[in-house]
Order: sequence, then structure tokens, then C-alpha cells
Amino acid sequence: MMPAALDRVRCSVPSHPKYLPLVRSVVQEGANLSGFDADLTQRILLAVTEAVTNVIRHAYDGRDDQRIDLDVIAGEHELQLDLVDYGQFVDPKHIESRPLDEVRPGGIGVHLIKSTMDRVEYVKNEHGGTTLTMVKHGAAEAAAEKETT
Amino acid sequence: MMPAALDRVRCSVPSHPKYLPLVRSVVQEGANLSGFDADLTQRILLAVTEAVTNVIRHAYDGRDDQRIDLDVIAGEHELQLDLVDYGQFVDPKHIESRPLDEVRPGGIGVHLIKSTMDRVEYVKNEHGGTTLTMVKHGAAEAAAEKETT
Amino acid sequence: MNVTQETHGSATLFIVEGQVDMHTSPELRGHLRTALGNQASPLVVDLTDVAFIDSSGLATLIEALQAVGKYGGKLRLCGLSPEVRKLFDLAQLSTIFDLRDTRAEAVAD
Amino acid sequence: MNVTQETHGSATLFIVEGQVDMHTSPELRGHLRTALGNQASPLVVDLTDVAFIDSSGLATLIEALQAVGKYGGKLRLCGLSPEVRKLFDLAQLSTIFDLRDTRAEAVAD
Ligand SMILES: Nc1ncnc2c1ncn2[C@@H]1O[C@H](COP(=O)(O)OP(=O)(O)O)[C@@H](O)[C@H]1O
Ligand SMILES: Nc1ncnc2c1ncn2[C@@H]1O[C@H](COP(=O)(O)OP(=O)(O)O)[C@@H](O)[C@H]1O
Repeated sequence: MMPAALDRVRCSVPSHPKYLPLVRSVVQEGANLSGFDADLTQRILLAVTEAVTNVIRHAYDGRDDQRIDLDVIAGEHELQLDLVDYGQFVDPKHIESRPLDEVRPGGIGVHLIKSTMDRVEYVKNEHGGTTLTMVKHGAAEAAAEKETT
Repeated sequence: MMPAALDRVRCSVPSHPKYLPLVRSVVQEGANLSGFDADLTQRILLAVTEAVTNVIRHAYDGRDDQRIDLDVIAGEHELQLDLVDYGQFVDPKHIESRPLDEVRPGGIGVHLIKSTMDRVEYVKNEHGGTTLTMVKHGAAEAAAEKETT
Repeated sequence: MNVTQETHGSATLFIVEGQVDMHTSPELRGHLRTALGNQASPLVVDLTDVAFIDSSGLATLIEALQAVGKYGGKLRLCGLSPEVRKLFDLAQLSTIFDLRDTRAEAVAD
Repeated sequence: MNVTQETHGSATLFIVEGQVDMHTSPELRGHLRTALGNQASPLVVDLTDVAFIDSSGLATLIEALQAVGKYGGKLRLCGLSPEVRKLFDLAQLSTIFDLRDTRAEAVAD
């Protein structure tokens, strides 16, 4: 028998937008496990939706049959989401939204991700694609952090 | 760039019962994608819960840190669920519920799985554990099948 | 899952909300055990707000039924949604349990 | 997502329900385009029953706002839940759009 310990939820979905509700459901359950309230959870669902949408659009150029991996690590007061693609890597300094005062359709996804999550990190992974790590602290932990700083 | 095509949802969760709602959420979204109605979906959620519970109890003897894989293949009017464990394999002919008229707590999970799903198959997998394949046809397809037979 | 306990006349009522599965049924069992230890009767479980229940939930209810039987008490269930009722049918438990339509009926003497 | 279209006096009302994202916003865009092609005004989008909306949903609404601007028409939104309202704030769109509290107010001349 192989040892098969696992400490997180791993999910892979095809890069078709029809899987976005499923991705949100997984993240919602992760946020529940971490004890996040409905408000915070809703914000995280927005961030992960923007992130997956960007993978489909930019890493996979709209191809809908490619693999997207999502790891959900539901800590006690912290949720970490690792989003892995096997597509085109772009220098993280080019991953940036438009200025918000220049109103036009699109171009605000990255802004929504960064304004929601406490840590946002794009790195090149071993598959040649991008791993986006997003971390959100729970209300309790965020408050404790503020107190000690 | 590696080709990374994917045609299904793959999920891995630790064998802790706290992940049961997450598993149900994934399957619920799969059932939505296959166009299943609320009644059928509820039955499928019951079957997958019983199946995962059995993996935790019988394949992993209650250990809660082991890996359980679930593949969800959401066809147009058919949902296939492949449940993979890395635990103890048991001859499928010993996987059977108690007689229903002998009322006692427990011992009806396999009955609920089999009375819900159209195909239920336990086979030994390459990891030495069990792969349980469960298929449910949608109402439309089930009706069409009846007509042609 | 959330369990609330209330007293209605001689009845001890448990209102169960949410999902009952292997993860949460031990907590439901704990609530019931305390009342069973006190030989409460009738014991009423309201399932109206149960969104999901599996065989571990049923097992918990069967245990309670057998326990009240030992001291001659009564267990009643109410608020079964069509899906929950279907599960009781599948498990051939609909005739074993005392199923009531409404909570008022279930807590009455 | 589900979109229902109604006429209220001179107003063309779209009631949007469910989840608006990259998968469903093209359908919302399609509904709006037909009305925009007819130079309808005011165009009202009721978001009361929107459970989720992302930046692709916002993009669709910005497109509609720019399109009505071209023919001197009006676009109004109503029924923003606190979460949806928060998204409009984050995107700095709350002052760009004509946001109304109630549907009645939004469809009035
Ligand atoms: N996962 C990604 N891979 C490659 N480039 C990305 C990725 N995410 C975002 N980008 C780049 O960052 C830009 C800004 O993204 P965003 O704010 O979401 O707006 P939009 O996607 O609508 O252009 C994109 O136009 C794209 O060039
Ligand atoms: N995944 C599994 N691996 C090994 N044995 C199993 C598995 N699922 C079920 N079994 C066997 O089948 C029996 C009947 O299962 P079930 O009807 O779910 O009742 P229970 O699990 O309450 O005993 C179990 O007691 C066990 O011996």
C-alpha cells in the first residue's frame, strides 16, 4: 500500500468558463472550513473568478480544453489558494489592471484580486506556466496582526 | 509548453469527514452541468456521501489524513463519478448492506448507492486500493433508453 | 449542522438545521444522548430545516428509537421534506418511525 | 443566469437572476444589444436576484452605458445588494452609473 497522505484540497478543471461556478463552490466550502463570514467569502469568490478568467483569457488565449489546477488550503483562520496553469507565462510586472478612472469595459480583474487578497504572488512554475498564490487572513487573524504591529 | 488537455473535473480531498460538504458541492455542480433536476441531484449527493464515508471507514479504517480522489465527468445527460482510494481493497462481493428488514443502526450505505446509481462498479486499482465507478443517466436519457428496449 | 433544544409541555424537542453526515451526526447523537439519559418522552426531532441527511443520520435516529424503547418512551419525527421522506422509504424506515406532519402534532401529548 | 425582459411604460426592464461571469455575460450582452439596437430608453437592469457578478458582468454594463450615451438614452441600475454595491465601489463605478434603490424608481420617467 502506498502512503497517500494529503493535507489540502486539490482540484483540476478544464479551462472552460462553464466550470467557474464549480470553482466558486469549492472555494466557498474552503472559506467555510476556515470560518470566514459571508462578506469575506463573497470577496474571495470574486478574486478567484477573476484569476481563473485571466488564466482562460491570457494564459490559454481562450482555449477551453486546457488544464487549470486549484489547491485550496483551508487553515483555521487563513485560506490559501494556489492556481496553476500550463499556458503562457507573462512577466508578473505586466500583470496589471488599467487605471480605474479611465472607464472602459474590462481591465480591472487584477485590481479586484489585489484589493481583496492579503497576498498575491505570480511565479513561473515547473510546467512553464504561472502559479498564482493568493492568501486571505480571516477577520480574527487580521485583527490580531494589526494589534501586534 | 506541455500539452495539458483535460476533459473532466478531478478533485482530491483528505479522508476527513469535514470535507464531505465540499465533495457534495463539487458533485452538485457536476449534476447541474449535466442538466439533472433537484430530485435526482439530491439522490446522487446521498450516493456519493455514502461512498466517501465507506472509504473513510472501511478502506482507511477511520484515518482522516489519507487521499481520496474523485473524478467528475459531466456528460450532457449523464454523470460519471470515479472514486479512488489508496487504502485496503476488499473483494467486491463482500461489499454489501445488511438485509433492510433487520433494523439496526448502519449497514445500508451500499444499498443506498446501488438503489440510486444506474451503474456501480468496484475494482482494484493500480494503487492497491479501490476505484468505485458510479454512473447516473439523466431523466431524458433514461426515458430514451426505455423506449428503445 | 445546528441543533436547538426546546421543551414543549412534556415533550423534548430537537430542531436540526443544515447537513447531517458522518462529520456532524456525532454532535446530534450527543444532544440526543443527554435527553435519553434523562429518560425524556416524548422525544421529538424536527427535520424541517435539514438540507441533507445520510445513513449516519438515520443510524443516529435508529439508535435513539431503540434507546427510548428500552425505557418505554416515545420518539417522534416531523418536518420530513419529500427528499428526506424518500430516504426513509429507501431504508424501509417509514413504518418503523412515528412520522408526524407538523411540529405541533409531534409535541402534543 | 436567467434574464427576463419586461416593458414598464417607456422603460425596458431586464431582470437578471443567478450568476454573471465570463460564461454567462455574453448572454446578458445579447439581451442588452437588442434593446440598444432599438435605441430603447430608459434601459433598466434589476440586479436584485444576482447571486454573483464579476468584472465581465461590469464590463457588459459599461458597454451598455457607453452605447446608450451614443444615442442620448439612459441606463439605470437597481437592486444592488451590499456585496454588488461593494464591487461597484471597488471598481470606482458607483458615481458613473445611475444607481436606484427600487425598481419602481428606476422604471419611472
Ligand atoms: N494569468 C495571466 N497570465 C498572463 N497575463 C495576465 C494574467 N492575468 C492578467 N494578465 C495581464 O494583465 C492584464 C490586466 O488583467 P485584468 O486586470 O484582469 O484585465 P483584463 O483581463 O480585462 O485585461 C491583462 O490584460 C493581461 O495582459
Ligand atoms: N469502500 C469500501 N471498502 C471496503 N469495504 C467496503 C467499502 N464499502 C463498503 N464496504 C463493506 O460493505 C459493508 C456494507 O457497507 P454499508 O452498506 O455502507 O454499511 P456500513 O458501512 O454501515 O457497514 C461494510 O460493512 C464493509 O464491510
